Amino acid sequence: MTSPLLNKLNGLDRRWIFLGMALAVLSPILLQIGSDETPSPPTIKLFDQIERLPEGSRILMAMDFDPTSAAELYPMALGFTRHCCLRHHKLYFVTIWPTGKPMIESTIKAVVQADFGSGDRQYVYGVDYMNLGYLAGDAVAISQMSSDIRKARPQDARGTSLDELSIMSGVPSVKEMDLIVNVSAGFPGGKEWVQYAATPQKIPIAIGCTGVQSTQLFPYYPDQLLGLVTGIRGAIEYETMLAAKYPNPYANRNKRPAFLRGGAQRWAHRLMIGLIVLGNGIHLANRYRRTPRR
Amino acid sequence: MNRETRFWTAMFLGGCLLLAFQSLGTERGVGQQFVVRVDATTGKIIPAAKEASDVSAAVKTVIYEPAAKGDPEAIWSFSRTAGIWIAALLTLCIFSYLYRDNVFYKLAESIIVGVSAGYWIVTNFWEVLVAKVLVKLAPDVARYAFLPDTPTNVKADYLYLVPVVLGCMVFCRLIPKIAWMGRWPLAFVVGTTAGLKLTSFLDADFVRQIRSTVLPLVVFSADASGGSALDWKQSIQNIVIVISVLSCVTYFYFSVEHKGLVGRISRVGIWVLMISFGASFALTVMGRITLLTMRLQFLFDEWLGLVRI
Amino acid sequence: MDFHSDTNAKKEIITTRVKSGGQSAFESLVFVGKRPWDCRERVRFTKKTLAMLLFLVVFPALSLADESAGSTKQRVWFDTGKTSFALLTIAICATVIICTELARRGKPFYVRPIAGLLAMEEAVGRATEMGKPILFVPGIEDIKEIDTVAGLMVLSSVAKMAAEYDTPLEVPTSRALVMTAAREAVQAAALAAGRPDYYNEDRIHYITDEQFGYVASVCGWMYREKPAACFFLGKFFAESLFLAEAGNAVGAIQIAGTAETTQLPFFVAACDYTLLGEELFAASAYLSGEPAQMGMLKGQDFGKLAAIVLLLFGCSLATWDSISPRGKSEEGQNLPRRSQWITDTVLKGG
Amino acid sequence: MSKTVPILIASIVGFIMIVANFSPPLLPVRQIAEDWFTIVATIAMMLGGANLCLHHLKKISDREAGWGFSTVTLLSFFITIAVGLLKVGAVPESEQQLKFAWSGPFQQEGSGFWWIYQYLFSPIVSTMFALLAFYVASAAFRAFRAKNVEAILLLLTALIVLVGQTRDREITSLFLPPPVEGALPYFPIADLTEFIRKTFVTAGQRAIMIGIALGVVATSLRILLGLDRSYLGGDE
Repeated sequence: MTSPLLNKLNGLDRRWIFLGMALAVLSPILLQIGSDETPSPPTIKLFDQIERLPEGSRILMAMDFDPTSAAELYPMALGFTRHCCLRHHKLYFVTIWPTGKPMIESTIKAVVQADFGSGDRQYVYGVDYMNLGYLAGDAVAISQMSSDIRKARPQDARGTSLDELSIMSGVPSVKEMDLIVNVSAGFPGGKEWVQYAATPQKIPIAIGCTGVQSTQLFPYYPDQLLGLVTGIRGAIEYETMLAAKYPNPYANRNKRPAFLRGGAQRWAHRLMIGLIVLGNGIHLANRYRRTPRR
Repeated sequence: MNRETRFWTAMFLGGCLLLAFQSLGTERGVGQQFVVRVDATTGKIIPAAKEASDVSAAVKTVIYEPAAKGDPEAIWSFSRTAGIWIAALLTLCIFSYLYRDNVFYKLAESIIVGVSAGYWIVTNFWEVLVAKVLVKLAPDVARYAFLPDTPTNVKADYLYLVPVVLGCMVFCRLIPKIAWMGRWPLAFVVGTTAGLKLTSFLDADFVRQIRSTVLPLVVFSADASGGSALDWKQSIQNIVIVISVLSCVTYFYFSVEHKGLVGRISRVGIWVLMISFGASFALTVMGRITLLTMRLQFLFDEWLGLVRI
Repeated sequence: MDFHSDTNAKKEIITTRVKSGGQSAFESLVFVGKRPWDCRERVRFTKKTLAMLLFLVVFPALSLADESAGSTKQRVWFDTGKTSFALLTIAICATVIICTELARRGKPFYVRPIAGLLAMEEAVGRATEMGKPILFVPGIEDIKEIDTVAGLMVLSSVAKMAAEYDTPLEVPTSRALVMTAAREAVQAAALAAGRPDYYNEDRIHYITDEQFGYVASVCGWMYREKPAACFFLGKFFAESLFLAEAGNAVGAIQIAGTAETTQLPFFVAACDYTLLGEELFAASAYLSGEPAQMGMLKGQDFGKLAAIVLLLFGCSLATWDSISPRGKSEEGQNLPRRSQWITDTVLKGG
Repeated sequence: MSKTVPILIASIVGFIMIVANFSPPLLPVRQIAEDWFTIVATIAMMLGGANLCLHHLKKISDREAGWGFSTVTLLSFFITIAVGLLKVGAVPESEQQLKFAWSGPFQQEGSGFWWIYQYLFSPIVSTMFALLAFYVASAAFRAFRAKNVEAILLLLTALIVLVGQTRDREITSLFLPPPVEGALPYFPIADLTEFIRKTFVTAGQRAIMIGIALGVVATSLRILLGLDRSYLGGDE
């Protein structure tokens, strides 16, 4: 007994699956279908901490990602930076990824300079924020920073000596930070910041990481980690909270890059579920066909 | 002409038509990029009306920053517009690999191999050889040639000659007579790796992981009346964690046959591993989809301008 | 001059393994070891060696130690806070070394079969039958990751099999130092297999340091050359699935192994055999067939036993704490938990 | 000599690193070693570059299939290096740096090297990464089939987590009574996902990590004791 449909499905070219995936992701983008998220406790914790810190607290923004992981992490970096600027904290940008430099620069440009670069409470470079740039040496760079920033890097990303920046006075090492916010795409990243800076120096740390990395970082939460924002879902959660607290202008669609990616997410997940069910359907049908019948 | 060729020719022509319509028929155009000129030393914007030759005479260092089309000081940027087009076409070249290996993919592949190898050499040249080695060995040279901000009171640290010599010994392999010396840097690197990782893995992966698994199997928590009540949720969680870890560790046993009790426990171990793999796989899907979303957004928003994000 | 030589014993084991083949080979494995004093050969120091060593290692280490110690008033040579960790390190290392010595002296150890390792020879054989090349990817990280070193160690075993069958083995690398090491390993394997002319430097080449640039090139090569067997052993990140799916599309037997826990699911889903974590490190010991190295596996098992005992003991103490807390001392302070002895003293860490 | 010295170097350096972990005055040695590694690796990278050139030059001179693509590779390699080393289009950023023509940052926005990164390097690399979305789907379709107990567990957890990850998880609370006013909505599958993550995923990883640590110890000892010298090549 043969079934033409089953034969066709057994020999299904994987390129049809590729086409299905392309359609599942592309249609929500073209039709502008987004998706919201209910915030989860690890995300709420970071949000509350940034809310709770008194104005002008020092926050180290460690942006350890590159263009390849920017899809998940850039919206997150924007959200964190926006929130810190709204609360008027002092920001210290740094990266231990050589490819992280342009990420810092575009975050600064898109948030600090575009949204908070003017007005009476504007952000001034060297006073309210600064960019340490790229520190080579992976984990070594982190432990160097936590003992002496100037030893790790005597100048900022623009080549200005750290002693000339007023924001750096009274900041000999990472110990003086009130919070470390790390956006991490892998190694070196979140794990190293926890192991070499946050835990030994007892500084609260929150990490925004990719979905892949979350399983590796989850064991550190909540003892060694204050908050953990995971993947695009975490970014959507953060945007949802920002939009609820500061609806003007952050409830606006064009300030919510992660929200727009949520729709594609949902449809792609539905496709994956459908594929797994279909695959098992084929498998069971094959088994049924192979069993000899009396 | 067979069916496949006909299909792809039609797709290609359709794409060209769409591009032509978008770039000629819409106000936004396709991949058009605008910049403002900024004086790097003062940070001031140079008005768009000024001619390029006047600007270069008056301002020594001009940098360009992206700007919106409507910005009064914005000028059209050829290099960035061309860049967006090239980036978009290369993106399509890579996507074509999904269909099958073809000339376009090969082209993109050869470009990325050459560009990325060069990229890392250049990056490491500036970030390591200049910023680390040269600054340590000859700070004065570094200050005059590349890094004017190198502090003047730094003395040369000749200890850094050792890694340089070691690094150069890698090239010994090219000369048969002293090829054996090429193994020294390898031995040094592998030796340090072994020494460093031995303690760091024992600490982070052995001691710490066991420590965080030392959990009470029964958990009580304070209830509303002040007494203690069994926290069954936490208790179950702890019991599952401890049993899972124990059974998985048993699975990894090399010197005991997986028979009898050990066999049964290690079977539970492999089940736990499978559950964890299934979950990790599914947790990753989200990230991968996001990457694809971003690439498609680049094509349809930044390049074609079909959607506005 | 050889640092240790038990080549005869090694040969014997390899022949038994190859002859009997498969699972039974491991079961019938009885080590023919030598006494330790036969294995150890004296190392002769020449003046040149000593001078180089002094220059390379001892002098910088001492001068650095001097520099950093100069600032503190008193030089403390041992960090007493790390005593328990030091003892633990010594205990684990000693167990492993003792087991090695016992294996060398001829004590037989049982080692369970690992499917992925048994399949390696089969994969090489299949490539030979089909007249197609073998692909070996030693991960995408540099040699400073121990996973890469483990991958290279397996490479030497795979290269030896491939040399015996005279099947081309392609090793593209993503780091220059890995390329150098891989060349050394393959050259040595070709010599050991008695086919020095098998070694072809062009087959082991550097592509680019960039993760996806490297993958683009390797996958393109896979599509064009259609290897019959693919080995992915080393440190992998996101490209794991990429490589495995490309190999799957060309119908290759795929054997993967990594200690990167995030990538294991993809290898498990897309490859025929996967070495999970520790098995990657055990692989080269297994494949070498040397008694000394096999003894190490036994030593590792004692480490696992210690982990299990510590866990059981710690959890019982913690449960006891939970059921009947220790209450307060006379000064009114909470008494430390009983399990604290395990977590804060025995497992203090470094 | 050719073999003994490298083994001695590896053993001595390795043991110093272990001892340094426990001895405060020696502790900086570990950091210095990592620093040195970066320098050695960077110099070795030049060897890699040379190898790349030779590899492709050979293809071109042999007129191997696809030698034209080798030309493209070599061209893009040399152009990138020239643009990056000469800092084409990079300008000094502050007044005091004006007299140093080469002082501009090499990755400055608008410079040639930046252009190469932005419009050649980055799009190709991120598109390669994006292809994984397709491969995740095809791997799941092929591999997640209920062949045995292990495979059933694998696919069931994957399904549960896939549903629990997006807002589609709300479907599972359809059969529950509506939540009490003011309480957070309750989604059984989201809780189940969280439970799997906190227990099985964590436990599986921990067990693997414990095993890995022991594997690393054994592998390191093999190197330090000179038992495995495969990375150092054979006797000549």
